[in-house]
Amino acid sequence: MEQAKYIGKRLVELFLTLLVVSFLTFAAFSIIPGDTASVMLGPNATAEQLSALRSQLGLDLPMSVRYLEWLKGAFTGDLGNSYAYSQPVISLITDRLPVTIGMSILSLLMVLLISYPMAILSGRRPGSLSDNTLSVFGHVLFALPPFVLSMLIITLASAAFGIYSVGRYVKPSSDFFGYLGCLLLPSFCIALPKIAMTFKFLRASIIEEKASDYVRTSKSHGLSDVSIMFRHILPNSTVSTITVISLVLSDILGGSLIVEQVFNLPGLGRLLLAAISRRDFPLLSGMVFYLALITVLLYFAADIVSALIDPRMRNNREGTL
Amino acid sequence: MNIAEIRNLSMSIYSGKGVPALILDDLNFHIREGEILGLIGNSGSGKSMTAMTIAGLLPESAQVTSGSIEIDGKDVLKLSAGERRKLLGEEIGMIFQDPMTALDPLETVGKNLDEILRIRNIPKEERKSRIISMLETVGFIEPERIYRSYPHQISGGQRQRVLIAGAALLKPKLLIADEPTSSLDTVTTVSILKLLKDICIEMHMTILFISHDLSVVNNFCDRVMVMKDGKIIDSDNTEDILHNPKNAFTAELLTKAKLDPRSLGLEFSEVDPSGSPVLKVMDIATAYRDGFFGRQRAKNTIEGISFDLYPGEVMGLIGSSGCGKTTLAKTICGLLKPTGGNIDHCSGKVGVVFQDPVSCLNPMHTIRWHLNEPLVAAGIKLTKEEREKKILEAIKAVGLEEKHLSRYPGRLSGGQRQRAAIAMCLILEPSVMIADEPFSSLDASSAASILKLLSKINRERKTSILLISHNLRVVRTMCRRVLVMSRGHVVEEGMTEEVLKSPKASATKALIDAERQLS
Amino acid sequence: MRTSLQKKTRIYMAVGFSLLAVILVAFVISLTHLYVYDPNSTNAAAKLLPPSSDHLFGTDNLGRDVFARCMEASKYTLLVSFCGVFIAFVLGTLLGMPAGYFGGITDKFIMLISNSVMCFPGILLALVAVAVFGPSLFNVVWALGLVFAPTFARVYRTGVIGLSSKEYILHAKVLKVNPMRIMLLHIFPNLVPQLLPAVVIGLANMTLFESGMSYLGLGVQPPHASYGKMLADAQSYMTMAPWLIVFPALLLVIYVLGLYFLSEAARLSFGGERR
Amino acid sequence: MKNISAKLISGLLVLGLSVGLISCAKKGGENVDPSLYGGDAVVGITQEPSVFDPHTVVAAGDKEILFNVFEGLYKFDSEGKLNPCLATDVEISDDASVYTFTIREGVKFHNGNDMTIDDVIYSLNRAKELVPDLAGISEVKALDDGRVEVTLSSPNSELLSYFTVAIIPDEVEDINATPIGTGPFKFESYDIGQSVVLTKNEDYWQEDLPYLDSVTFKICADMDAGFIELQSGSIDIFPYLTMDKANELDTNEFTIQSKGSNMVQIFALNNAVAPFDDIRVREAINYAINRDDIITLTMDGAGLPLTTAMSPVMGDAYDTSLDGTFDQDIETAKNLLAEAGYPDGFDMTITVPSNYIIHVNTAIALADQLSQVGINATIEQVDWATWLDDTYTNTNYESTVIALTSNYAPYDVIARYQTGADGNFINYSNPEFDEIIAQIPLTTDEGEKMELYHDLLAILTEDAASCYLQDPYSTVAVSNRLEGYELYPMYVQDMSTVHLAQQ
Repeated sequence: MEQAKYIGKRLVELFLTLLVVSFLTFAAFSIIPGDTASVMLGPNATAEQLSALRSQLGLDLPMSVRYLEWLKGAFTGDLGNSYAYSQPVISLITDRLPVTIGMSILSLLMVLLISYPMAILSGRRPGSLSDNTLSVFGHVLFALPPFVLSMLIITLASAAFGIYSVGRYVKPSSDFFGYLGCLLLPSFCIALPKIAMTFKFLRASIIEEKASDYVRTSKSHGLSDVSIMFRHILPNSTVSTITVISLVLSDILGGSLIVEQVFNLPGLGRLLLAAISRRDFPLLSGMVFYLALITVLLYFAADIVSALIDPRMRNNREGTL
Repeated sequence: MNIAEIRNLSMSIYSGKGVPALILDDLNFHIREGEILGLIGNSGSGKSMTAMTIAGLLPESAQVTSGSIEIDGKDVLKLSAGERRKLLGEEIGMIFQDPMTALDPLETVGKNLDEILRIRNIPKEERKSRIISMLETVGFIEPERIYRSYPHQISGGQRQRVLIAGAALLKPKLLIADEPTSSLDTVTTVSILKLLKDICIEMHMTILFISHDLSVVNNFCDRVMVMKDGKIIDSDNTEDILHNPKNAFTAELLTKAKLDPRSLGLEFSEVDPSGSPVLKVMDIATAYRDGFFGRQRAKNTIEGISFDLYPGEVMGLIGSSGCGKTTLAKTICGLLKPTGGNIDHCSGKVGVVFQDPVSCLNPMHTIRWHLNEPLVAAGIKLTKEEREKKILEAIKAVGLEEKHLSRYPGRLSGGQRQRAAIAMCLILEPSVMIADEPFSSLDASSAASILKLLSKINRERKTSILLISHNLRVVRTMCRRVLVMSRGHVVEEGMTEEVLKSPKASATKALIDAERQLS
Repeated sequence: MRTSLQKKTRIYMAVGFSLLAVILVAFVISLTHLYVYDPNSTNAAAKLLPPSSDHLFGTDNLGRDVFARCMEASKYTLLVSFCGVFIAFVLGTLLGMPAGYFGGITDKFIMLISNSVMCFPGILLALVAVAVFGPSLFNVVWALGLVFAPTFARVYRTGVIGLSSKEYILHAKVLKVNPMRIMLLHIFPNLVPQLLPAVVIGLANMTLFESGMSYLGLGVQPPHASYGKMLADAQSYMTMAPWLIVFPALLLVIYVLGLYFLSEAARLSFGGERR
Repeated sequence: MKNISAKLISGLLVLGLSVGLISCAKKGGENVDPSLYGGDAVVGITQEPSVFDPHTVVAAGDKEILFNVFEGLYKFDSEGKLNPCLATDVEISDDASVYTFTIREGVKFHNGNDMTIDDVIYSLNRAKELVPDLAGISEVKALDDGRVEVTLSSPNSELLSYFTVAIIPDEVEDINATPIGTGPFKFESYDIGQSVVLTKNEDYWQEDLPYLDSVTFKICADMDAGFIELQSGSIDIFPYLTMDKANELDTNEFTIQSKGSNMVQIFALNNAVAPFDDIRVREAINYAINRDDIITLTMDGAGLPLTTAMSPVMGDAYDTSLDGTFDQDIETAKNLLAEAGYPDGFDMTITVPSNYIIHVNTAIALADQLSQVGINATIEQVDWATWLDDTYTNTNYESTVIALTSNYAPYDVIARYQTGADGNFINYSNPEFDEIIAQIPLTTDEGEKMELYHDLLAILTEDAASCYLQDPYSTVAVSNRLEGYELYPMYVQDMSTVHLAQQ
């Protein structure tokens, strides 16, 4: 009951956020200097042609009507055609999605699978040699921009050992493991700085939770350190780290835009840059909106997950959204 | 027979490369079977560390340098880590100070207790039934509901009961209670102490009771030890410790703990109840709203409160925690908007003094800035000299000196900070002062001087005071009239003498009972 | 425990400052034109020369001195990161303070807007803004400022809400001190412990974003040097002229790392291990 | 988005490069070695294809692929010569107003249908509407026995190279969606962002060709990415190399070909804007810059310095006497500026499309060189679309750097400098020039025509119309597992002659 209420409340917020996000996207591309119709038709178009195209595109309608139309299109997956590719925006985006989403998921898995053991190792004995080593290591990773990391890794992997060919990409439908293989290194480059970030927060949180009273209580109940770590400290640390993880997710999504460029992968990043250089606004606005949509849903999911873990969340605490 | 024998126990804490700090210095004592042994001392005296050493829960940086701890005839220091862990729960049960956070907030109460039995491989059904029956033992009427509740859904007193249930679940011989009542209000404190005593007798347990507060020891402990700087400096039965302290430090502790307002000879201003009041509170209600949908939260809500405050009158406001005292105070001084009713300040100003001397002053600003701020806020135009004069006047009026003006709050003691806060309040010459537990965090001597200060202000300036307190003795000496609150309502009001002598409402009775228990 | 924490803080501070000193020296050199080579002067006879006493960091494919260009890049990096953080900070203050202080509908509204902005992956927002309004230093700075503003707004809001229950703030409210005055004089100084690490880490993140945008060609414009652009250009010469990558990358990482250490030191000195 | 190759630019600037096929008997022939046949090749390209309609295609990146799919009546070979292709012969009337083509027999389209006279007429009529250079055609009609007569509205002796325009089947409605031609390869598939795949045309009219079973044009993000793929072996032919990259390759694995590409990299000065409306300023700029340095810096020396609007690869039409006119001379430049009233130089903006690194780099070098004479040049990078719109079409700029490509025909190269011509984005105007160029289409004598070209080039140089910088070489690396690749002096990839290497 409490849970349902909480989710309901979050859904309302999700809805409001989506409304604002969609409006921001729409507004941003509406205030852009330059007339869409004249961009499309080129400089030699006549006034009649221009006004014909405007009414065909609905540009002569009032902004509010256009916004509603656009919103309807955004949620039904019909954002019109790209100027540059003369293809539906949605199909261009869904074509590239496997790369970006695949990379993001792989990166997230790496972040979780690596930062947790690191943080446990480090937080177990703060100030120990292993903790200090991991912490310094984490700081250095933190400071490495993903594209520098990518360049480094590409140089090492492909030039020196010849094991990795940049730009190789296999569709998941044809060879799923090949597809994962192609995305492994780029995902790693995105994940590394985020591992450092998650590690840092998780470690701090583990150290904090370790000093908490319920840990002392469990000790007095006779539990061993290991079971206290896994049964009490980790779930509690996760609750406070989950906001960070959801921010990491959005960073991962943004990071993949750059990294796939370095690795020459056919993902949304390349489409985005192409759309930018061709001033393909339908495509741009579509991409911006859907990427934001994904982020909003991820934040929502993070809220739901923390509500599932943390009963307090369900009745009073603020969510991420 | 002794359940625990501690001999020549010394313990040090190592930090970095520095010299290890000696925390426990050659302790020698024993705990007799079935007794309740009190261990009293200021914070940092080593009393909690003694408990942790006995339980084997010391931090990694701590090391026992000498001595032995024998529990039930076994020297526990010679046991392996695993064996020592096994002792916990079975031989030694523990409860701690802050029940707010002593349970894992992510698990239900049942789950929190379940682990004690689970690691001892007891089957699931048996686990649940044992926990439920133990919850019943510690006084829960609906143990099933508590079992399913999350820690944040139950009150502080209930949580402490849950912890006691956990500590007693395996019927250990020794129960170590480390400040179990320090964060509870008086009524709850009394009930928890009663529960501990009952369990002690019922389950043939021995209790090592640790507290900084001498008042709880009375009527509870059989023997008391006093600790200072890692040493036990005094040990005797409770009666003697409390009434004939042999040790000078123990005597000092006693005077600090005992606030006896009657001995202060306070004098107050005359009150004319027929005059026009300085504060009229008419049927006010305040509710906290929560979230998007504006649902009301029951807690801390007040309703239908009316009273008048006359010039020069000191009125008490008492009630257990969560009854709405602070909400009322906040509403009167304008921090909360009443959802109904009316408050008439009768063209006078209302000043307020809060409870916590730590957070009552802004740590980033000097005392002079603090005193200047009300003048700025009130828009009083003054020349530099006049301003300085007023500030100086105010600071002198609360017994501080000019040199304190340029100091930051961090460099003042708790009592001094509380005085500075009063000075801030006084500088605008309010007709009414609301004092919300102004000395509950201070030791007895500081509290006494604040009391004196308040009476002086009342006497000399005819300032009316609304005193919120849980200390009935203070209310008895200071207040002409008293309001008793419970669950957001005023349940009783009248002249202090009458109300406290023949209470009518059950809430008043509970408060008076608790006071008697702990005196 | 306490002393080791202080020691750690001191070490972090020392490491942070010494790393930053490198960038500051570079910045000073770029300002004083102390160095013989002009960062934009091309030289057909000195293409892709490896580091030597003549060209400390070697030369690039247009015969420009990499050392001189690194120095110049430090200037733009500092400029963008400081101006960007300043804008973000001011915007964050304007949004976060009232949100936290007034609460209720003000808070809901401001946070809805700022959370919505946060829902756009930062780099995407900055890229699109710059793409749409044209790549110029000015656009990069305000776009990054806009992207980072919600982060500061959050720090503010959390801080203000935390402080609002402090009795000295309640007292100020009872005294009916002007809300502006409460926010600026009563609350702000107490937020410094949270704000300082956020500002320093903001500088570092801003630098990373700027370098990423420059790498994609949407940041600092040529012929001016920026680390990201230098690295992007150097990618073609990865095996042929590794010095083109090594030095800018090193300086970039040194700057960011210095900031991280400093923010860590700030965090430790104000709040210890607890966040 | 960093395309190193200036060639990519050609696209919209070309006045209409069409597609054709070489008929030449020199290939193929008697002794066919069956072991040469089969296999696949991968060509790296750096531009996303967008249009497959051979009559509306403008981007060079599309044309280089379509060269293998579509053919015209005539077709260029790797020497830049025109050869009969789908026609076997042409007769041009003396006044150069009627072209009569004899159509080749036995040619099949990729859909299996025979190419008929109707297809030719349909194609030429369609091209007349869509290709601006063929707008001068007034009538296309079939004569008896497989000949087509094309009548022009005005005489034009320079039109033959435009008959390389593709012949397409008249029954196909949407040629863009189903690109069907007569070329050596059939269009198989296009996977956005990935590749375009062509497969062998088994019914190709030149019986021995092509050799390969399939050709994949693989899209690479940029030159660096393509280079790495080339090294790793996932690309066999990569046509966008810089010289220094090419030098990095192992000669045991790759063969490098490099030659002038009939491209004119120009530092365009807008003649309609002060101070570039002053010939002395334009001359001063020409003297201030050092072309050899620019070639070294931007192309690693792989380029031909230019002082006029045409590349020496055009052969006879090019006037060698103009070489060296504008050798760097700072003093002269300074004097000219002083004369023009700018003794301390002035501020100017160089607008460059950001996606072409070579032009950006050239602009950087130019800015540096101009600073020696006191001119303070700021570089403004714009995206390609903006450049095309603002700079090229609306000529709203001060100066820009771009490479002009054109059909392999001298007329095509310089026609843009006529007053008010479509491609005259430098706003050049000289009545004498206009007068001479008008005579060219009417002149049928080759020698006379060449003289006229020399005169035109001399005028452009004298007027210092802009700074002509270089003809950058195109450099191609071909894996040694392949043989037979021929580099064209224009922007095409002819895959028909490529075959697997003999082991």
